[in-house]
Amino acid sequence: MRYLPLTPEDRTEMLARVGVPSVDALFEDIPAAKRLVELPDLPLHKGELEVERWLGRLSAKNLAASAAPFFVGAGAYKHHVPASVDHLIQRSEFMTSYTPYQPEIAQGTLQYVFEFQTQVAALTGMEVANASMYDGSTATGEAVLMAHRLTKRGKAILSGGLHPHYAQVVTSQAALTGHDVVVMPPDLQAKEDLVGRLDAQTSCLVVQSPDVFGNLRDLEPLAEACRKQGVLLIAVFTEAVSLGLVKAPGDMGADIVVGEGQSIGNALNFGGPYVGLFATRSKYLRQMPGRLCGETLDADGRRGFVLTLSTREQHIRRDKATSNICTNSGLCCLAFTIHLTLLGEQGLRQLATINHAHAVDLADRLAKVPGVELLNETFFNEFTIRLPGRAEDHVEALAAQGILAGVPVSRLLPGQGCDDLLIIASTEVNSDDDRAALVDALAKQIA
Amino acid sequence: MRYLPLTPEDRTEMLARVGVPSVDALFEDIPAAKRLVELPDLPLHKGELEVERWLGRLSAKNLAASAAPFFVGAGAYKHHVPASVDHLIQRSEFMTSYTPYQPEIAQGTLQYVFEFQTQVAALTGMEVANASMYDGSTATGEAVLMAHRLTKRGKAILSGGLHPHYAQVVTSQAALTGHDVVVMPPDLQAKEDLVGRLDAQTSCLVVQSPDVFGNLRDLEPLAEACRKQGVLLIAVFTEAVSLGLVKAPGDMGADIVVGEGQSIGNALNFGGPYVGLFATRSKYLRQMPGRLCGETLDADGRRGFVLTLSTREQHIRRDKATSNICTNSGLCCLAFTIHLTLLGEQGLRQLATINHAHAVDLADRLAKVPGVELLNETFFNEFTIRLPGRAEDHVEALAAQGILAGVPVSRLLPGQGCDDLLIIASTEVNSDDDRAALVDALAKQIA
Amino acid sequence: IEEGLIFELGRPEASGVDLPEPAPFQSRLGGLERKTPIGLPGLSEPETVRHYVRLSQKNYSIDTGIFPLGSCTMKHNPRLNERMARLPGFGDIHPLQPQSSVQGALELMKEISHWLLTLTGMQAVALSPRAGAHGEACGMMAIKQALIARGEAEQRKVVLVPDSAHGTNPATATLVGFEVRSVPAREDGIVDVEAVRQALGPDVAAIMLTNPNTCGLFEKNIVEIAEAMHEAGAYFYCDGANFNAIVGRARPGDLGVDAMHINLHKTFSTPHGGGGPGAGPVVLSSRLAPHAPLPFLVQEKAGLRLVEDKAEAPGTFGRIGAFHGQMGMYVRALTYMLSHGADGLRQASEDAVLNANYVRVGLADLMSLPFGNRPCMHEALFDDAWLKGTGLSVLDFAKAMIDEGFHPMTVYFPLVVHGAMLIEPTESESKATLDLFVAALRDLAMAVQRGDKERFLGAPHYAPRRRLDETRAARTPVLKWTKPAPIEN
Amino acid sequence: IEEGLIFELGRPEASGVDLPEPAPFQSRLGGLERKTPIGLPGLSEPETVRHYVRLSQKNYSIDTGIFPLGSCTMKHNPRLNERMARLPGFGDIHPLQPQSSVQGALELMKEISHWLLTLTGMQAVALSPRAGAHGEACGMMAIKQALIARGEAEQRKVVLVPDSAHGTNPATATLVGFEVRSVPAREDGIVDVEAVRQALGPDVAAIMLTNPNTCGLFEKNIVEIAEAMHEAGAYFYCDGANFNAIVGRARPGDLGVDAMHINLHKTFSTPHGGGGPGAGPVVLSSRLAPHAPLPFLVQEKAGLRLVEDKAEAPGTFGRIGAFHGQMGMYVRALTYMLSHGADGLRQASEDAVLNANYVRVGLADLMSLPFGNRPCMHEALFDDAWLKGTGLSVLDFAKAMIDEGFHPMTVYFPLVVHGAMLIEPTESESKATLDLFVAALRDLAMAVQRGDKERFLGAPHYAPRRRLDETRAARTPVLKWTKPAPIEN
Repeated sequence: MRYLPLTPEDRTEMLARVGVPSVDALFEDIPAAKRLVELPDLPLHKGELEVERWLGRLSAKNLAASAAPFFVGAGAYKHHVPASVDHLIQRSEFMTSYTPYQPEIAQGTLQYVFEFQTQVAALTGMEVANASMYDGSTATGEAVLMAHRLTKRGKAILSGGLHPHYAQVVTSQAALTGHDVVVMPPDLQAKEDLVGRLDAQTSCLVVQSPDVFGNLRDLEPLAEACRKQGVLLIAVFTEAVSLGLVKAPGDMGADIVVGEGQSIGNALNFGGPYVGLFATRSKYLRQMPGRLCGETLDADGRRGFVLTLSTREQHIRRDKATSNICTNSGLCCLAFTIHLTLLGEQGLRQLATINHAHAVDLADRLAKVPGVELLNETFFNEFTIRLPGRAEDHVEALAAQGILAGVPVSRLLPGQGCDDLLIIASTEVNSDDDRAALVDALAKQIA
Repeated sequence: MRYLPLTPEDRTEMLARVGVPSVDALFEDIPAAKRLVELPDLPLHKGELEVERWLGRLSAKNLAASAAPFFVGAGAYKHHVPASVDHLIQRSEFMTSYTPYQPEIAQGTLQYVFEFQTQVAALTGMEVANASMYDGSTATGEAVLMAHRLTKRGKAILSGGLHPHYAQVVTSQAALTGHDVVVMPPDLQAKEDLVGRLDAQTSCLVVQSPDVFGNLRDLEPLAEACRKQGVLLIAVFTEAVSLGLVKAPGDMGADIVVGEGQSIGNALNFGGPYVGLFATRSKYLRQMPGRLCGETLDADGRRGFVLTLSTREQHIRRDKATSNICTNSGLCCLAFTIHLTLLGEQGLRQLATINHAHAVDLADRLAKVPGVELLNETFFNEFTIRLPGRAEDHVEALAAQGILAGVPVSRLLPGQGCDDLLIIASTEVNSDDDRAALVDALAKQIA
Repeated sequence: IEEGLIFELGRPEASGVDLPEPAPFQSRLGGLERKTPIGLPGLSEPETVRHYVRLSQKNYSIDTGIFPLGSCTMKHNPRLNERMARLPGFGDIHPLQPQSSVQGALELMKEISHWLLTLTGMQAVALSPRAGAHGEACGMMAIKQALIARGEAEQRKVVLVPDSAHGTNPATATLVGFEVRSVPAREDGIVDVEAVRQALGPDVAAIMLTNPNTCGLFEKNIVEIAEAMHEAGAYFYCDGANFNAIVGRARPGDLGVDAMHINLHKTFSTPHGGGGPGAGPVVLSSRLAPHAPLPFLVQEKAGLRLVEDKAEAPGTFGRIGAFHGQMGMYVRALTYMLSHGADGLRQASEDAVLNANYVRVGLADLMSLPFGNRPCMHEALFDDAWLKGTGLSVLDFAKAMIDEGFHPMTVYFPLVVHGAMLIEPTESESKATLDLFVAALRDLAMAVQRGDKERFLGAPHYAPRRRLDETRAARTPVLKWTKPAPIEN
Repeated sequence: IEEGLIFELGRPEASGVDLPEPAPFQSRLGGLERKTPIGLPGLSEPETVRHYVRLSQKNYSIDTGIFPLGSCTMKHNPRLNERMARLPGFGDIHPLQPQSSVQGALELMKEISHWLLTLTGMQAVALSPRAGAHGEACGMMAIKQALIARGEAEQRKVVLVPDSAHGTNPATATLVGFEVRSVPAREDGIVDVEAVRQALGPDVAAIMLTNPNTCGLFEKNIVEIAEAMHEAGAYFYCDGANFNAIVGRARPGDLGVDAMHINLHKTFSTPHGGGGPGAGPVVLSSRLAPHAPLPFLVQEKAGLRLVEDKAEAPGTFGRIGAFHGQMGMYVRALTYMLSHGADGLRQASEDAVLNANYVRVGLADLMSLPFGNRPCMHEALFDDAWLKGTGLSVLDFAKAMIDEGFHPMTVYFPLVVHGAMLIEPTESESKATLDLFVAALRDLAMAVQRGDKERFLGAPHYAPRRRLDETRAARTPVLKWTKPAPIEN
């Protein structure tokens, strides 16, 4: 067994030193009747080659994004990640280290987290960001709870443009904790009236931009309305690349900004692991969930970094903690920060521009297909179209031809009368040929 | 340009500091008439995604070993390499370091080379091994030159079982340096009379086992005959895994052992880079080519390692050097030593046993196919069969069906009447299904 | 050489990527273009690579030495796991692709579910929690939902939590809207059945118990506790952080557990990554299975299908995160399980327990054991009684270990033991490493006895940083880099 | 913690692999089974990984800092190169598969040939040499074969080699059966046309000249030298180790070169790997092209084909190695070329030269320049005149650089300059890094002036090892581990 260094001789010798006749003696606290005698009914150990074959067979049954013209988004995006990112995150010292509780021998982790916090604050236009959450959806859930704590109110209003999974995270949580949630109906063109919903019970308004249908939303009027009512504005994004081209939510007056960081540095991974970004204003710091890294000095007066303000956290504060989060998304946050370092100011802007350009091109081409209606007036790299018939059927038909066309809205909002809608994303990985293939195939499909 | 840290501003500033008006001024020693003004007629820079697409397209045109039942050997072998090997050799500190000329900050490289030398000496049954050569073929060339230096004779006798490429390396070299070479005719069943060829002019006898046709050779009688005539016996192998099961050449009396180390730790790579193994007896040390790592102490009395005996080498000895080799196969040698460390005594024996078992099984099954004749009485994981008709045609036909059946002897020995012979290798990566597929397809092909 | 921050190294014009210029196009941003600089630094690729390589060298990791953090299970992270997770069919598929195009991925989820259920003896599994604490929340939400279904949610608001529990337990209970009631441990470090019985009442929803517990002991009375909970109409949540100790030796399902999360990054070797990502699937008893969150897998004629619509699952409490969970971690964990097999997994647990006991006996004469020198499970717990009067704290001892080249153990946890030092070597350490480790700790303990204080108070001396001022960091938080004001002439 | 040797760590029973038991079978080894133990140690996978990770941490590398070894061109090694080399269609194909099944690989070889020929202005390329020295041998063998074809091999036995040449040059010439005749350099560091003319005669086969030369200077008179050689019926071999300085700025073919090797691991960024593997393709003039070694590519109607049979190539000198060369390196180098493009390659050369000059002017006032403070190419050469009388050697200075966190420059090479220190920063270093580097060297140089000897004589103080005793190693060579004799009681 290649992962186990003890040899039978070692075990015999060690048992003697421990002073027990056999290893069984060490398990005697397990009630006798409950001790397992037989091995679990599972296969025995396998060599690397066998494991590779076994898993390779499963992998081969899936249609990978890079093997197809690929336009699936709605919360997770296929971007090109430079080779150095994956190389660096696999450095032993990053990958096999722990949460940096012993800062003197974890400065590597702590410094990149500090850099990450700075980058996220800059991207979102906020004053302070934490060391990552699990993903965008759970970060949204945490943001709502934070707003409840800050406002001492208990009602959240969720925009109809919020990703339905995100909305479900908030509603599931609220159903159990007894908080109120107002989920606005699907808002295909960002035309809902949110301001009219705010009241003195409202703790927070949760708005996504670009929203799940791809529309961009101007948060400024909402922020102003919120401010008047003592409501906190929580701005959500699922496509971090958009921040390279679109006004930062912080600059439009958001109080808390949360989002999904997957699209910078991280693979699609069938949904996880991803990395949640979380930023807010300094004045709300003490109610912020999650880990924080701060600058300090060592005994010799040199700059160093430590986890800080952990009195907010569960391992100190237990049932009074701001969150129960412990393990977060360390390595995904590292991938994010490395990719963003490689991009830099210029690179991110350029990347965002290409994304937007590709989506504009595709939207224009699709809009010309008879039977296709483009819903969006504004968008970044994703938009929604209306098709004749069920979008899901068309998507399945195209998948059978090796084209992954997008996300039918019915997948996210079943039974809400959106069956003819399709969300389509186009990033820098789509070539001109890819876009042409989609347009052609879709035109034929609906003809 | 992502690899270039200087910005235009940096360049301007630096040129000013250097005191030249433009970078052109730094190239003024190039004769004016020969300075290039236009850019070379080649494409401009490309991003990662474009480069990946470009190369991915070429890669996809090749039939990879892991994508087919695969039986190609004759000097390079497909083995399973554990994931940790490739991970470790890509550690920045290994991959991006230099030849360890500053030993105080290169102990990582030097220690693994020392371990490698010890492993190679053990495997080959010799007293001393060097820090690697380019590959097995060039190591053979160097061994012959070393024998010439040691014996002060100038004639090499090459067995008819020696890999023809290896023989060509020796003959090409000899043709230019004026040494003699006797190349024995292809020896399909290891029955040639080599002893009778030895004489007082003979410097060395070069014998491969397992030979290129797969036969194992008992070196002991040859070693004895060589000893009597003052001839050095150079033992060659191309399949290092065989040493796990077969008697070591050193134990059979070889004076110099050289071989190809590719099959431990290294990928097929279409022929390179590989790693040449080179071992000999201590008494011949001073005439050994290549780098050597030795143990010593540092100023504090701690064990450490350095390159040593470099007075044999070109950078000190210039035209009196034992070889001109400088850069060798560092990283391939690292892959070799890591894989061998993972295998260990037991693992290597087991791996060799599986290889032999697979080959025996395949040989037995093929021998039953009407029209197929198995030539070998002995073999390790490779053997030669005679087929009705041209082996090359059959191999092409099978390749078109996605089966890579082996190496037609005519590829190695064109025009030598071996057109109906096929060399087939079977390693641990061949599943039962793979072997069955080959047998079936070949049976149909020649039926 | 000190490594600056990227903000100190970068220049706005530099970039580590090359991107093509897009064809001219008409923007559709509706006037929401960003007009101000973002404030990101630019670095070329060589600078970026060097920056992160250098940073990495300031970290201690399992790959460089024993990482004996109790309750964290820092075991070997096989590279095969990483290779498999990067197969395009796993790493490069989108959660919302048509399910017909990801049947292999769904099969993989089914397979890991099968392994987890077989090893735990439970009835259902919710794969989607992102980490242990998230798994706890998921399990407690299922319990809450079950109470709602029973109409007892308003009545049963209390969750029993032993003092020795991980901080996540009470935090989770509160998060889901429960109140926490503490249960003390007995003198011998395990939870008292009587204490549990006394704390029980019609207001109790559940107990959250870690087993083996955070003192490294198996809760012997677990079956009685489970029975008591069930009799009282309450549920038994087991914190599975220490499942590593008993895989193949006992099944939580046999012990009466209703819900337990499994830290794939502890028990099944997915890397800790300097703080994540983890994965915390929750196994459930048949009593809780109907309340599991979305999505979950069903086998249909056409293949496997993820149920994502609440309309199809009336009992569910809903959704705890977008998409389907930590696929990348499932692949790694399953790779590890397949590699080890039933035999290897059991052997791993045995070796983990043996290693911990070997360390325990190696140090028992010099350091103090709060519960006597008796066998432990996979971790050995010491306290600071032996440091009394030396003027040295557990923290000083821990920092001195750094100078010996070892990562310290977990200190000051569990809280129930004064000056706790919790050592978990895991099965990944060889006897030779343990011998070195024990010898180093013995040497330090003897230095304590000798009164060689400077070795401890000034420690670490040989780390990338000397002891860091955590108070300063908390008092005036500096949580991001800001451009220094230009120096006036 | 010191890291033992694998032989000290291993146990015979341990293994880091799991292999299945084969079905029973009849051995065909003909009695040649190995009957004695091999003597290899066994380590589990975690032990193995840790061993090599720890070893790696004792190495300096480009990824951790500037590596200014003159004549070695330690530039950034992009990770994209590594990713591409591992594509199954490149890394996992066999050199003797049917050529029809590897057309993409042959296309790649054709493409890299095209780039090399375009950049050098030459007529043919032999890809197969494994490294620079091997390329030299290949080029000199082609020259020898050309002389044989001309019937002048017996007559022309002398190769001219300047004193400043790499050691491989004379070694190679001898290896191929030539005799070496030295050519002195002029006072200003370049080869004198007159000296070459004087050394020329009917016995001369070729000159081997490095350009830019090992003093970091462009051989201004190269065209005259080439013409002189050609007039005398001899060939011009150019050592291309320093081609990095002039890519896109000059083409060796235009300068009269007949053969030149190109170190893909220097100019085109394939990693040095602690000593290899490299690749040393040789470009040839039309005069030498017919004598290129096997195999070479031809374009046929059915596709590309490697000519491997001597019968098809009567002029060839034969074969210098098995198979077709260093495919893995071709992929990496081509990836680099495609990434940089024509514009990037030229910019890289310009930046390399600019960086070297920037270092030169930064140190010129404190250290001594053998050929005056004039522009250099991609490397700046200092000598030890400024150390005279200080009691310190170049080696002491170099070892002190280690303590400052920098890899030393090349020392004592080229031999023509006393106490040579050859600094090649390459284009991969930022201005900020160069500023730090220059500042550190200036600081050291001032310490020399102050007479702070211990800082140098005892150096390195802060490396994994203090100065190592090379004499001891050579006097009683210990070249492998041997089991220590058991200690008698």
